[in-house]
Formats: sequence, structure tokens, C-alpha cells
Amino acid sequence: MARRITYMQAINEALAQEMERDPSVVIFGEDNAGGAGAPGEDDAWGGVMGVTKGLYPKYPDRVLDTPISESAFIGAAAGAACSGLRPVAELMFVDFMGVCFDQIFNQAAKFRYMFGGKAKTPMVIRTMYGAGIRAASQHSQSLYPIFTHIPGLKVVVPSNPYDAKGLMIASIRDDDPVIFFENKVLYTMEGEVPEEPYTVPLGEAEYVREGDDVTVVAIGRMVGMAEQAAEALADEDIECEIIDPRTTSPLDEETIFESVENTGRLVVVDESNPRCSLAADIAARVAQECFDDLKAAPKMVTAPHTPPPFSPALEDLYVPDPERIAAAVREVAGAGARA
Amino acid sequence: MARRITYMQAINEALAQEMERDPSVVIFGEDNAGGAGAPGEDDAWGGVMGVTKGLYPKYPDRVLDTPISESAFIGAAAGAACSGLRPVAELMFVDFMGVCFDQIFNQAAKFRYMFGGKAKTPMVIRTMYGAGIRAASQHSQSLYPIFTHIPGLKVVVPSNPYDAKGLMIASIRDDDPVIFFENKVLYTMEGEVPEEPYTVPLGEAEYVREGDDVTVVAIGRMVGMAEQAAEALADEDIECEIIDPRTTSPLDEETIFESVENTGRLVVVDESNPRCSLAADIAARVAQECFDDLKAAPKMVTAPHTPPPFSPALEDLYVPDPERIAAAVREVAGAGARA
Amino acid sequence: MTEVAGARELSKEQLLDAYRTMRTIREFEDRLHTEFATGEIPGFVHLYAGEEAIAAGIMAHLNEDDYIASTHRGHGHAIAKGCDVKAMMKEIYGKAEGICHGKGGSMHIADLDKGMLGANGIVGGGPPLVCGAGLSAKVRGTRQVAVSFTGDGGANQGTFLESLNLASVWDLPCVFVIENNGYAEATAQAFSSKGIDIAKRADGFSMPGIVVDGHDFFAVYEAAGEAIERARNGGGPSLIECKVNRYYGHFEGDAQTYRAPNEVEEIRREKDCLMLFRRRATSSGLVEEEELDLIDEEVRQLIDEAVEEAKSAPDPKESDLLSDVYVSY
Amino acid sequence: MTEVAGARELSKEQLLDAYRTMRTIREFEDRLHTEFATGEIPGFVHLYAGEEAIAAGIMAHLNEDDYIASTHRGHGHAIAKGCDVKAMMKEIYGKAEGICHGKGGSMHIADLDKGMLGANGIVGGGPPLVCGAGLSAKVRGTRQVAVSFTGDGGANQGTFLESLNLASVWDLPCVFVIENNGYAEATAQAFSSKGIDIAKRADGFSMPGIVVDGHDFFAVYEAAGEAIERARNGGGPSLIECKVNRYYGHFEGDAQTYRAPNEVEEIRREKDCLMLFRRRATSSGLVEEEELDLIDEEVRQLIDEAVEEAKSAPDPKESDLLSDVYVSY
Ligand SMILES: Cc1ncc(C[n+]2csc(CCOP(=O)(O)OP(=O)(O)O)c2C)c(N)n1
Ligand SMILES: Cc1ncc(C[n+]2csc(CCOP(=O)(O)OP(=O)(O)O)c2C)c(N)n1
Ligand SMILES: [Mg+2]
Ligand SMILES: [Mg+2]
Repeated sequence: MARRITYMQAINEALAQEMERDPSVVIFGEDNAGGAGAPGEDDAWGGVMGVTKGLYPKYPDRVLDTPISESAFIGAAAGAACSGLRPVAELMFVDFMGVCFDQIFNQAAKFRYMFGGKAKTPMVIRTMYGAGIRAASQHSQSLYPIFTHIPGLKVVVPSNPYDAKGLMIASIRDDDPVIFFENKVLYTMEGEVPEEPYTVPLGEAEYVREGDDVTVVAIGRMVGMAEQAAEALADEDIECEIIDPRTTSPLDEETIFESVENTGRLVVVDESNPRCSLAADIAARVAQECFDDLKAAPKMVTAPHTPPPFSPALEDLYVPDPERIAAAVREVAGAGARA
Repeated sequence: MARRITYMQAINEALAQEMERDPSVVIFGEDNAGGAGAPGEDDAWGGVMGVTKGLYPKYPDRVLDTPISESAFIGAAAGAACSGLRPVAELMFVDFMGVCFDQIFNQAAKFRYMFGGKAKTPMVIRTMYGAGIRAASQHSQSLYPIFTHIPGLKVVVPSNPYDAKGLMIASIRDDDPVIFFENKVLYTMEGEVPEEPYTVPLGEAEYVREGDDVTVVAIGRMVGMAEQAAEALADEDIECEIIDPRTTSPLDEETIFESVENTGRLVVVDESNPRCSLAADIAARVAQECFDDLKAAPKMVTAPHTPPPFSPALEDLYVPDPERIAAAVREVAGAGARA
Repeated sequence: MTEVAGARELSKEQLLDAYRTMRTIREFEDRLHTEFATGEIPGFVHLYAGEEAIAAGIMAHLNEDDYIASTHRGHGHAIAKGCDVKAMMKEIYGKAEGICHGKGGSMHIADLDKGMLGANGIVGGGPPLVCGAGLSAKVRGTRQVAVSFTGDGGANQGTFLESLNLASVWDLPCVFVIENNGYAEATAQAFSSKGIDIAKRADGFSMPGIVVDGHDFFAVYEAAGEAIERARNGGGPSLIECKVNRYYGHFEGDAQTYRAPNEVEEIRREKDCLMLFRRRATSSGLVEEEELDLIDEEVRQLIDEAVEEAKSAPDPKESDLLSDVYVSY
Repeated sequence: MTEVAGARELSKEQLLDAYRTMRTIREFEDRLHTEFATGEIPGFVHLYAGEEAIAAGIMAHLNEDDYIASTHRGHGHAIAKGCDVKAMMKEIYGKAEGICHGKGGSMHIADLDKGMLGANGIVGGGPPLVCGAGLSAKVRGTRQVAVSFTGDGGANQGTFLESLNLASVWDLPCVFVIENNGYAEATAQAFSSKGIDIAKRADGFSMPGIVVDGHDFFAVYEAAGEAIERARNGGGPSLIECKVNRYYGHFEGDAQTYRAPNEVEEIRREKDCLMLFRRRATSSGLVEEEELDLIDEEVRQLIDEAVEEAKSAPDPKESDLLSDVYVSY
């Protein structure tokens, strides 16, 4: 029987295997080695959540701690990528993008275009996103719509351990800057993950569940929520087709359109805030490209237009859950074909 | 006959009148006073484009130059707003948001929510956006979708001198953080502007042109482009109803929905990049809320998914123009009512 | 510097107030440490235990309408600035009666009426805000002062360094306090700012910078007095680096394996700020051991009540999710 | 420092190369100034005229595979690092044969094959990139060096200050050059970094910092030699502040009314880097006036051709709009 490991272990294994394979892969970030200069254990932390734990002892020259200077070290990843390395830099929480976004969106993302195709910037920024652990407004945002908006960036949002490993290896081997979104709640999720290295190509959506009634496009942690909703709905004879884009840029529109052509009904589930969100992006593209196939209004399920609240009582209402998803699907499924 | 002044003069007049009215209004930014510490003329610049020219001599204690430290002085605007002032800070080009976004989206935007409603952060960030002056990839972006995505921010994008003055005065008097987008190509646009102070409320769209065939929602500089397209289309007996949201957050959806209920057809014109754009945001909302009114697929007209190019030959192709808008409207107008 | 400052310079009331502040912080944090272990406290909790002398020594010079901007490790600053301890505890438990109605939590405790501009989840988030509060005081001519707190790790964030320069250039009534507790999460300050006192960075922005022993209330009190008076009188900003130690992990749950064995124990034995204060205060003859013991007892009761009330307090209502995003929208 | 450095330390070829570099930059910029006035040149153009000795003095120590990251005022750095002058001119005219195929323009001239990581439209954008290039050289063990250029205004950007610290902490083979020309747009350096030499900031990151006369090629050459050799040999980063002046406005079109009348004229008369170089080089006896005159003539022809070819070169094709966003997508 195949081996089961967690989402976190899958990412750690991908990093270890790529560092083994390719000496130009370096990783750095706050406490990524474990806490430099401290008198105690060398490999004490391995990142705030332990994702890089164990790498420093194996590759002491290629795993670096950094000062709390995101602009400098995220920019250093861009500079290193243009000069022969394949850096994997950690932006601990994506919420911290505001102190270093320039180096991501004006530098790394634009080099190739501004320089007329002469630059290659093979870098990965690993970052944690999402609500659910009571981390409050500045440690619980999703923000991938902002990165998806930027031409020149690729954006990866894995929903399970298998994809996490395959997408990380693909991202490291990719020649463009990739922002790799790790959902903090999924770190403990277990799944079957092959031990040998493999890639999951960027830009290929996955059919998570087949069904003829309603297409449900869900991103990251929302995929699991959608699956729970689909279970419940199956008992009501509503069959959901769940699609996990896996990468939001590039976005595999073909797969989404194909499914909508069949179902004629769409629900998009996106943990981010609603305005200019991925949900809006996908719903708008489907409305424009598959209008004649649509039998009912496309529906968006997102967090509300508020920052993430701290109180568990409120945070549990903030994140889309299976009930809200099921309600949306019922509505869309019920809406009669057009007059 | 009413007085005509430029978009730039209208903004300058709004700033001057509010500083006159309210001693708590302060303005600062790079060279906003004119260039501190230099041996020559005191009021030499008044901002890189001269928008704040003339204010320093009138209010020498409330118009400040700054070092090139956007995080510090944009954050200072947030801190000052929480402590009794109504600062108007200039982020010279919105493209520079990457060095100071944290102070905008994690600090100013979230204080009120994180602090349980106890904070008020009445600040305005004036910033220049848009392509058209051959300023290349890092000085020509729109980026208002990113700000619109953030709960807690208000986003203003005036399309003409009259609105520019009224919206600026409303923004300064508003008790929430407002990002005020000034289109650099429109600075020289002339229009009728009353001399006395007045406000244009945030969150109220304007009917720029009435028509029964196709609703065209256009933002900022795109409003004028849409008007040119509408002229041409009128000769083809296609009547456009042009709506200028004027603020993208809050967004006056009611007015847009109302128009679509009448026309059944929608084109959204947005100068920003396409993914997670305002065009997608509005098209998705209309598809979800007005589905049964729609007679044809909503269409989005945006810049391509590339950074802004430098070469005039390319930049002229980058920005949506009346021809592209007209083509989109024809397509939407022509699309037969649904089977 | 420690030697210069004498307990005698402070009145008995001031000494007792300072002690009460430090003891309240310590009790608040020690109790959170215990309660967190029970699993009842949500989210990230960063404890200030060991650093109390800094908050008490600085805030002893501030008026209610002076401003401070704090860090993720903000409980001590909030208590010393006068925030309601029970409302803070309720906030940390995520309750509706919390100081931020449960929406902020430990990392976002704020009370603008008390001049507390907020704890901050963003390292380096506070210094720019303090430049703004300082500008506001200067423009309005109020003689208010604004103080920011930053850790040794935060001293490497561009926002902090830019703020030093802005305050210097604008000549603002600001004080920048560095709480150098030797670590940024697991990373030692020895690594993150190579071979210098962080106070040295003040020179690069032509601002006075000074290093003090952050365990010694009197040393902090004296250095802060000078800097804050200078700021209040229009003399511009200063930087104060307080060398100190934290007793607990970076956040609750951190086993601190990066620290040397017994590192914390020795500090607690040699340098505990409450112990040092007691010695100095009593040997000055101004206060009696018993008076301090009484305060300990009162504080213990206060914190007991705070925890009990927080546990039984009501959660926010569903409608609270959508409120307080804008003043008007 | 100027006095210590002697022209004799350089060979005749080195002297002639340095002069040709400076003259090429000057001619390039003077010509752009004239051509811009005709309205034929699109966009923002920031000229380097007056600062040539810095680019020439630094780059004289760099190999083709060493890295530099430049600023918005980048023509001089690009020319000195070996970028093709005609391709640069075509780029500034927005033509398909430009060094970036017309997509970048003056503010984004780059040539990675020449180690030129790009001019930059973002003030402070370059220093972090140079940390990365330095890290790459260190990890790959190549003995390459990475040099960043920043203005006096850019020295207040957090990205620059953070980069000094990161290079120091990671012990990178980097050199940070400050081109202090007294102004950031219209704002004087005297305002934006109060009462200090910017080089002083190096102390706060335990990095050597030095001030040199940026008009004096030999002074820059000597200071750069030390810093770059130190970096190459694993001795870590340095900061060099070059005090200099710009001749033209911040960008073309700037009337410079913020400057004192005759300010520029006097500098041109007293401190022009080409004039100073000619004096020193010829008085050293190593080179003759005629040899330098010949270079002037050759350079003038080169720039004439560059402008003519740029004007008549073809525009990019419509399809170029969508290419070069990704390697694969
Ligand atoms: C911009 C940013 N980067 C990183 C973090 C994650 N983080 C939170 S606290 C911390 C360490 C801070 O160390 P220091 O400034 O010394 O304060 P201390 O915790 O020691 O009081 C880090 C890295 C953050 N919250 N914000
Ligand atoms: C982050 C950022 N802020 C502001 C600007 C606008 N700007 C361009 S050049 C400049 C002045 C730069 O001055 P300095 O660093 O001294 O370089 P110099 O122009 O004198 O060579 C400014 C403010 C910018 N391009 N990027
Ligand atoms: Mg610390
Ligand atoms: Mg300058």
C-alpha cells in the first residue's frame, strides 16, 4: 500500500529531493535553517511551522536564515535567479507581502518583458495563506488574487499532499517566478505521496469529482470543503463536478469551460475576499466564453468583504464551509433553464 | 459661461480649498512642497507633475517634502490620521505601492476592524496611474484592482475635472482611508468646474450617456474612450449607455444592474491587466445578479496580460482604445437573444 | 548608567506604581502561559515576561494622551499605557467584551483613547505610525510625544530604518525604543545585526542613540526621561536600545531548543527586573517589603478575576462579522 | 584621498580606456539632451552627465561576468559595463533592435550577458538584487563581485538599508555605491538625510564606509579597487559614497529652478570630471592631448551613427506586445 505523509512533509520532501538533484537550488527565509547564531540546537526551527526542518543539516551551505528584511531577501532571490541559482525563498505569511511586493511584482515578474526576453528568473517564493488558526487579520489572508493579477508571475495553490510535492518540484524546475501558496490548515492533511520525485505540471486543472449537474471550481483548502458539500448533495441527487485549478496563473480555463459546457451551471469557491477575486475572475471568464451553455447564473462563494476576524466564533463564519457551498449549489442547480 | 480648468487644476483647487477650510488637513510627499533644502526656488516643483504647486507658499507648515521612504511617510499618514490630522499623502506613481503596501493594506485599512470599531483613519493617498506617456513597465500600471480587493479601503478613480475636484473634497472629508487614483494622461483634460467647494459622493456612479442597446461600464480614462466609441456606434444605430462608477470601492452596483436590466447587454472597459480585474469583478457580479436580464455574453475589454511596454508602437496597442471598445460593443449588440 | 539612576529620584507613589505595573504584566503573562497550556486560548500569544522594566520605565514618563505603537509582543506596553487589563484578557480569549470586541486578539490589542495605537502583527509596522503621531503632535502644537517599540529583529526591517530617518528629517517628537531580547523567533541578534549595538544605527540618521540595561527599571527610566523630555521640548527624536531577555518562547508552544540550557534560569536568577527593583526600592528606604507583597496579592486577585471573567464572557454575535470595516460605506 | 591616487598607477591603455568610457557617456548624454528637445525621444530620460568618473572608476575594476544593478539614471553604468552603445540608443528610441527590443526604454536598459542586471525605475530597487547576485557568486564559488548604485535619495529607501544589513550578515561579495549628486529630484540631500555623510550609515551595519570625490576618476578608482578586491577575496561588503553633481535636470524637461543660479556652471568650470582627468592624465606624461582629442573625435562619430541608426530603425511588431512575458505559460 502506498505511503501516506502530510502536506507539510510532502513539501519538505520536494525541497530535499530538488536540493539533492540540483546544486543550484538554495533556500532561505526567517529561521529556515533553524535559528542562526543561537547557542542551542542548530536546526531548532526549520521555518516557523517546521516545513524546512532537516534540510540545514543536509545542505548547510544552501539553507540560510535571514534577518527580518523581506525586501532584501526576496529581492535577493530575484537577483540570484538572474545570476545562476534557483532560489526558494520563504515569505513566512503572504500577509507580509506588503513590505516586499515591489521586488516580486516590479522586479522578478517584469525582468523578462522589460529586458526584451533576455532574462530568466527561476525562483520560487513559498508562502503561507488562509484563515482557520485564529491568527487574526494580519496572518490569515489569502491574497492570491493580487499575485494572479500580475503578468509575469505564476501562482500555485495546492489542495493536497500529492499535488503539493509535484507542484513544488515543477515550480523549482520552472524558469519563471512562481509564488507557491501553502495553506496553513492543510499542513497536517495526510495523503498518498510517492517517494520518488515527480512533477505536477503548472496550468493543468484536476477533476476531483465527476458529476453532471453543477460544476464547482474550488481553490486550495476549498477543494476539501467542496468535496464535503458534494457528498451531502449526492444524497439529494445533485451531482457536483469538482475542478481544482491547482494553479491560478496559468489558469486551465479549457478544463473549466469543458465542464460547464456539460453541466451548464457554475459555482466558484474561493477563500479570498470577494472584490476582484479568483471567484470573480473565473465566473467572469465563464460568463464571457460559455454564456450560451449556462443554464443558470454562475455563483461565487467567498469570504466576506472584511479582514479576517480573530475570535473563533467569527472566524468560523468567515471561511466558506460545506454548508454555504451546498446552499449555493442547490440554488444554482434549482434555477430553471432560461425562458 | 462656466469656468473651465484642467483635471490637474481641479485637484489642486480641491486641496487648497480643503486646507483653507480645515487646519487638520496636511499634505506631504516627494517634492510636494517643491524641493526642501535646495538653494533655489522654494516652491520649485509642487510634486513631480505640479499637482500641489502653489500650496506650500500658502500653507508652509502643512505642506511637507519627504525623503524617498514611502513606507515611513505613507505609514505616517496612517498614524497621523489616527491621531487628529487628515493627511493627504502622495504615492507618486501607484507602481511604487510595492515598497509601502503594508502600511496601506495591513495598517490603515484594518485598524477599524481589528480594533473593534474604535479607530477612525481619515486619510487620502493621492497616486498616479495608467499608461500612455511612454513611462514603461514600472510607471504605467493601473493596479486599482489590487486596492479594490482590500476590505477597509475606498478607491476613487475620477474620469474628468468636475469629478476630480468633487471626489477629492469628498475623499478628504471621508473618515475612512481613500486611495485616490489620478490618471496621468487626464491631467491636461479641461472641463467645467465650479469655483466653490462641492463634493461628489463616494459610491455613486454616473450615467455619462444614455442608450438602450448596450451598457458600457468604463473606468477613469476609459470613460472618454468609451464616449468616442459610442459616437461612432451611434452612426451604426447602436446606442450605448455609458456608466462611470467613479469609485470602484464602494461600487455602485445598483446603477449598473439597473442599466443592464434595460439593455440586457454589458461591456466593461478597464485599463488594468485582465486577471482578477475590475472588468472581471463587474462582469461576474452582473452575471450572478442579472443573469436572467442578459441577452448576450458580457464582454471585458482590458489591457493584455503583460507589463506595460515602453515603445510607443507597442504602448498604443496596450491601452484599450475606441476601436477595440466599439468592436466589443458590436459583438455584444449583435449576439442574438438566447435560444 | 544603572549606577547613576537612583531610586531616590522617584516618589514613593511613583515607585509603587512602577512596581504594580511590572507585577501586573508579569502576573498577566505568567497566567497566560499556564492557561495557554490548557488549550483554551486561541491563536498566537507572544509573552512579555522578563521585559517589564522597559514598558514600565518608558511609560512612567508618558501622559495618557501621548502615543505608543507596539509590537506582536504588546501586552506589557498596553498594560503600562493604561489599557484595561480585564478587557485585554477578554480580547485574548476572543470575547465580545474584549478591548477590540474580540476582533483583534493578542496581536492587535489597541486603545486609541489611551494613546495605544496598537500591538502589531507586522514586524516594523509601528515605527511609521509613530512618525505620523509625532507629526500630528507637532502640527497641532500639543507637546505630545510618540514612542515606538521594536525588537532586535524588527530593527532590520526597512520600515524601522526609514522611520528613523523621517523622524530625524521632520524633526519629530518621537522616541524609538529597541527591545533587544537577543532573539527574533529562533534567530539570534548576534546573527541578524552583525557585531554592533543597534543603537549605533542612530548615528546614521544623526539622532542620539543610547544602550541601557533593560532589566533595570531605573536605567530605563532615566534614559527614557531624557529622550522624552527632549522630544517634548522640540529637541527631536532619539533611539534607546534596551538589552533584555524574554523568559518564555517566541510564542506559546515554542520549546526554545535554540537557547543554551539554563540560559533562562540564570537570567531569572541574576537579572529578574522585579527582583532588582524590589532590592533597589526597599534599600532606598522609601518602600517596605510588605507594601510590595500587598501589591503582589492585589495583582494576583485582579488577574484571577480577569481570567475567570474572560472564560465566562460571551462570544461576539454573528452580525459582528460584518461590522466595523468602514465608518461609512 | 584624491592626492594619494596617482595616474601613474594605471597603464596608458587603462587611462585611454577610462577616458573613452567617460567621453562616450558624456557624448551620449549631451546628445540625448539635444535630441530630447526636438521631441523625438519618448518617455522619461535621466541623464548621467557630470557623474561619469564614478561609472568609469568603479567599472575599471569589474570583469564582464561581475554584476551591477543600476538606477533610473543608468546610461553611464550600462556604457561603462560594456553594453552596446548603438543598441542602447535604439532602446531609448523604442526600436525593435534596441538592447531590450524596445520594451524597456531608458529606465530599463539591461544586458545580463554583460552582468548588467538593469537600470531600475524603482528607487532602491537594485540593492536587493545585488545581494542575490553576490549570494550566487558566493554559493557557486566564482569570485564574482556584485555592485549596486544608489542615489542620495535612494539611500533613504528601506530596501537599500535592509540590503546593507543582509550583505553584512551573509558576508556577501558586494559593493554599495552611493552617487550623492546633492538632489533627489528637486529635494536636496541636505534635507533628506540630515547632517551626515551617507557613508556613515555603513557603521550601523558594521561595514566599511568611505567618502570620495565623485568628480575625480582617480579617487573613485582607488576606493573602488580596495572595496572590490576585499569583496572578491571574501572580505565582505563595503559602502562608497561619491560626492558628485549632475549637470542636467532630474529628467529632461526639468528647469532646475530649485538650484542656485550658476550652480551648475561653476561645477562645470571647477570640477568637470573629463577636464580633471585630462589634466592629471596628461601631466602624468603617459598620454598626449592629441590622443585624447582623437578619442573625442571617434566617440563623436560613434554617437552620431548611433543616433542616426536609432532614428531610422524599425519599430517593434504588433506581435511583440504579447511575447516575453514568461519563458513558458
Ligand atoms: C514583516 C514581518 N516579517 C516576519 C514576521 C514574523 N515574525 C513575527 S515576530 C518575529 C520575530 C521578531 O523578533 P523581534 O523583532 O526581535 O521581537 P521579539 O519577538 O524578540 O520581541 C517574526 C520574524 C512578521 N510578523 N512580520
Ligand atoms: C520607490 C520610488 N519612489 C519614488 C520614485 C520617483 N523618483 C524617481 S528618481 C527619484 C529621485 C532619486 O534621487 P536619487 O536617489 O538621489 O538619484 P538621482 O536622481 O539624484 O540620480 C524619485 C523620487 C521612484 N522611481 N521609486
Ligand atoms: Mg527579539
Ligand atoms: Mg541624487
